[in-house]
Amino acid sequence: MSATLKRSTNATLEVEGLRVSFGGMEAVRGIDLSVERGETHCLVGESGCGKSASALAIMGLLPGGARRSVRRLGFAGDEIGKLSERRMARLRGDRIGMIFQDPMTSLNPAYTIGSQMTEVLRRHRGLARDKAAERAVAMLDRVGVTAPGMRLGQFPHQLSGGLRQRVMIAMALLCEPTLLIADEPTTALDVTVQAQTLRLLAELQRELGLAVLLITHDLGVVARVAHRVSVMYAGEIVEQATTEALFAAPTHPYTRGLLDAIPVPGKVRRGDKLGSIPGIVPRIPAGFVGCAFRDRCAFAEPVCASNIPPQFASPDHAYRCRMAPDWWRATA
Amino acid sequence: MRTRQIPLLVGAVIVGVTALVALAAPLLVPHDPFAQNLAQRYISPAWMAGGSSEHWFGTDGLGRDYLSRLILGARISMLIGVATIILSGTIGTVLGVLGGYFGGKVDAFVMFIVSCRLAIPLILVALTVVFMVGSSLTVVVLTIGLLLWERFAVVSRAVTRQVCGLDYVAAAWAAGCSRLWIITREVLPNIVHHLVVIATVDMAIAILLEASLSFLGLGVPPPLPSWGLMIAEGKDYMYFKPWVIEIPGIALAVLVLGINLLGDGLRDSLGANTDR
Amino acid sequence: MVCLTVLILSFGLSRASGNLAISIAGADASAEDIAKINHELGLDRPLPVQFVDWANRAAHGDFGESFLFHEKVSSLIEEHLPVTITLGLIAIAVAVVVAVPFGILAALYEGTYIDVAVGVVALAGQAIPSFWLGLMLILWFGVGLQWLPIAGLDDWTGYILPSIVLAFVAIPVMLRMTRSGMVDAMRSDYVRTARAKGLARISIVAKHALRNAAMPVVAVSAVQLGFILGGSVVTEVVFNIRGVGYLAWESIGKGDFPVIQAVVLLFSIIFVGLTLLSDLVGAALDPRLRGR
Amino acid sequence: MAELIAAANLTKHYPTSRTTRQMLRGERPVVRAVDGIDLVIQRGESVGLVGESGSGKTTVGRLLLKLTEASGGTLNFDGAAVSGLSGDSLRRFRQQAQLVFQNPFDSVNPRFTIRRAVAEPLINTGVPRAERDGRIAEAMRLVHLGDFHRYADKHPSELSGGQLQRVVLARALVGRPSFLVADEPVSMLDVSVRAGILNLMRELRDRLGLTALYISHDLTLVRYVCERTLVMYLGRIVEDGPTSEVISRPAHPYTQALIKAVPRPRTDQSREDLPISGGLANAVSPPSGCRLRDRCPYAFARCAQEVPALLEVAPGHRAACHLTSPANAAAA
Repeated sequence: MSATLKRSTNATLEVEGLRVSFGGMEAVRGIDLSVERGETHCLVGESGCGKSASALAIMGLLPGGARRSVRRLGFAGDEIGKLSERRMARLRGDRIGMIFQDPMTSLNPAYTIGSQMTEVLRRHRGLARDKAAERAVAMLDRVGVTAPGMRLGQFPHQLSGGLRQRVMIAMALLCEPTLLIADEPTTALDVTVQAQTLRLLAELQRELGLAVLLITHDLGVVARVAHRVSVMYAGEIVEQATTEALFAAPTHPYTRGLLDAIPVPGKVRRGDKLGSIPGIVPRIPAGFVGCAFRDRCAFAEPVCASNIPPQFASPDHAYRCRMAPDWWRATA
Repeated sequence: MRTRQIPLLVGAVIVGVTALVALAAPLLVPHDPFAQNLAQRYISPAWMAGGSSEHWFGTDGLGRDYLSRLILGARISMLIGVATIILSGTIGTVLGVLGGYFGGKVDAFVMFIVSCRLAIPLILVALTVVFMVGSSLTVVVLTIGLLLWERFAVVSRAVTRQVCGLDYVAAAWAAGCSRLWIITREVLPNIVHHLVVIATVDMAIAILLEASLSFLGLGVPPPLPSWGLMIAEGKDYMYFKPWVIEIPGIALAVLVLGINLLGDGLRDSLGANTDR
Repeated sequence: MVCLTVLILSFGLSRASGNLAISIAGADASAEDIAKINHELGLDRPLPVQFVDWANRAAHGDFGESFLFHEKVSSLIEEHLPVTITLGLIAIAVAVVVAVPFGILAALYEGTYIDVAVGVVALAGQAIPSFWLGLMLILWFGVGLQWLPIAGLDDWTGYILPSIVLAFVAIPVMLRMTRSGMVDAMRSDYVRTARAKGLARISIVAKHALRNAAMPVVAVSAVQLGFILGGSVVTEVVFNIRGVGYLAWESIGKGDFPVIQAVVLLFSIIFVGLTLLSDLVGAALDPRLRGR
Repeated sequence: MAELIAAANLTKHYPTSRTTRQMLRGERPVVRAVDGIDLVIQRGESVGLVGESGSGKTTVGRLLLKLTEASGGTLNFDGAAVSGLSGDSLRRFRQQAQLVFQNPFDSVNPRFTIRRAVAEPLINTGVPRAERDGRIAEAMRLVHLGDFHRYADKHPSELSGGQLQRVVLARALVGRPSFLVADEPVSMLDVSVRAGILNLMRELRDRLGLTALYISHDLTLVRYVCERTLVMYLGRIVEDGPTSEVISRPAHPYTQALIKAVPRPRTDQSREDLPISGGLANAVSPPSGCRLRDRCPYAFARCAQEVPALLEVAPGHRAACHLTSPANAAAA
């Protein structure tokens, strides 16, 4: 969907033609997206759609055995797709921060919070131990961790899940990055803690002018925090729009299916049947052509087996389907 | 994928061939392994100077054909290996599954027995028992089998606990299945691949242990040709004829390596990680 | 608790055959001789009485007198133990020094020929019977090259071959533990976090991964020291070293039960102690277990 | 309607690991997973049980099915004390009361074929072999796996999560139970599959007249299937009432927070602060009095001194909060 995404040239992150493959299977099949300063871009999709692989690929953190290719990977005006691992490591943790799904396993159980936080500053800023500790305390305080001085001496297992995720967020923001990539940051948390954490992320973003790429499976989270949304299915972005546009007029049959499947108070009444999508997410082999959703789609036609170019429902709203922009108004 | 299967294949071939040789030993031996001929002591193997094709692997200090004794030795090693793991596997699995399934006091008791067993110096006690009861193949099998079950117990306890935490066991329980039913239908089939891996590990250990006991003179009694005993018998002559210890030693190492490779390959292909 | 059971076991073990006196006096001794020996040794008393008496004295370090050497068992052991312990400690040190670096190497190059080679060497090491390895080393370095003595511990060179053989008991296990621990650690979420923080590779490996991988290895080395000591019988016989293992082997061959009892008990206590040490070390290293 | 399940002061305490000091003092700390709940479920009623992880909701489900033994209190099933069941009466109870789990991949024995897995409850309740195939086919039809023979001889690893969850449901239904506990039956499933299972659950409720307890952390899911909802917090029931009532007029601050916390897939949702802060307190030493008081903005002196009782706030709607108790309501 590159046509729409040439919105501005000064986006913090610009991705064009990102592909990731594991063995013979394609996990990510040429996605384009951009995140601007002060913007939260949500990459949403079900398990196995390639959203986490995309995030790791952007960070250069794919596990061994995965292959990445990318036409353009721009970060703050620089091309970083061809950087060596050593140069990339200098960017990570410094100008690009990342947080992960499970704050329990993502923190090293053998070291204190303080040790794990200060090493970031010592590495990227060359700060002395005590200066680094000062910064760490200030950052913990900023993300709402109570008694931050005491936390530095604690081990991850001594903190609750919500606190651990706050520590992860603080750690990712220590060097004041311009881009934050968050991979399912609240999935492992309880709903009340999730709400607090999402709120914190939104606050921090506004305050620091961060560009945030947020990976989630939960359209509710998207609606709550995103400015722009990319819906992924089977390694492709099938719909990309501003959050308002997407929720006002979801156009791709997959997006519509997903939204119909969620019971929303006031929208779905008792006794209504929830929509559901038949079948399962397919695994896509190399060289696959056409719409990957066609086997599960009620509107599939023979033409769906050929290459489907993106269409626009509005200047800010692209989708990859043969259907006309307002096809669903007729059926609704 | 293919290359990862090579060790499994090599191991399976080594163990398979040894097992076949062990089974068919009486048919395969070129000479009577017990027939002494003092006129033909320490004849070198065929490929060395002074060797003859009459005795491919030469003869030992009593003029017995070394190849024949080696073949019969394979039978003893395999017998020891298989018999002890059947015995120790049964003891260990029963203890481990009971401890893992019931937990609580039963588990505490099982762990107590296991830690008692771990506190026993294996070789010393085996030596003492064999010395007191008198050495015979049966005694060696029983001794090793009764001493070597702790790995089975520890592993089967751990994996039983793990399996019992899974919902399908709770589902069977909720469906009104009896304990015996759950243990035999739900638990055992799902831990058996771990047990197979342990069986190979313990089989290797049992074979090495028997060799050590025989080497120390308190294992399989002469004139039976245990490989360990053959090394012990050749020990005093090794400075002059190194091959008398080299041949049975290599046989022993290759068989144990084969079993280990098989176990490793099975571990990988069955997805049973027991390294920890 | 475990100690008590082992105490009973080691006592029962040596009394199980019943014919102690015969084995001391020889098969052709007269009934009178046997009765006399039985009485001298207190063997004509009821078993529980004998046990309590023996256990009571054992607790005070008195294991009676050797039938064979006519010396106090405790002084026999005192004489033989230092050699065995020294060898064991050298061997476990050798094992750690060999196993840990190669385990790390194999993990970092997981799936490459380096990993395969290390794995095969470890498997082969596990397959070689230690007594045979000892003999072969004697043949090569003692007889062939004449670099090292073939038996005894007259000077430090005498320690080299036996400790290599003993270390072989522990190397494969520790190697595999290090490797699998490192592989798990390198794939873990916290190492991914460390990479996401942009840390240098050396600090990812040496700080984040190694610490977690090393915790179980260090803890298990205490248990492995126990196995090494247990394996000292064979090695000491091969190298003709007068340690506790050799003493035990000699005593078993001659039916010298007070010594056997004492050595079995000694080893058991050492094993239990080392297991305890292993738990403590594990707990001290792992912050999650600390303060429990 | 007749009572099918009646629990009074039902309690489950799990022992925890002790520190050395506690051992020396002879203290035996316990996790108060379920701490004295009263619960009545009428025949044919669908009840939702909502709470976060650690609230004890799963333990309640297990207690009702006699999968764990209660530490205290009484539990009657169809008029008979569950604790007294053994032998044949226990087997009959096991056939009457069934369970559906959260993770479908863990709840079918990987060594069994689907046919064998579904047949298990029949084998154990002595249904003759000749009848079994018919019963299995009937159960599979109920869960819309009608072309049973396509699945019968497959192993669990060959099925998708949604299909497996249907198999689990079929296994629960094959013995024609009267009571079903479903523990987070859709939380492991992707959104598109989730809706199918929810629809199925509702359909089964209407068709079979099952009495059911649905355990979930998401009030909206419960709302979709259940007419009555219970909310649990730290081992106690804090609110109980008709689902629509609980959602539209939540009486307890915790329920209010839960409803606000779940993000909805619509852009007009409120993003205001949650009424409660922090995370779940420790179930070994919970706060005295009301257990929410350390997170509750309205907490006052009485909350620390007195455990609030579950009192009626509207007909059929009860809450355990001093704010809504008649004494305070009168004062206010």
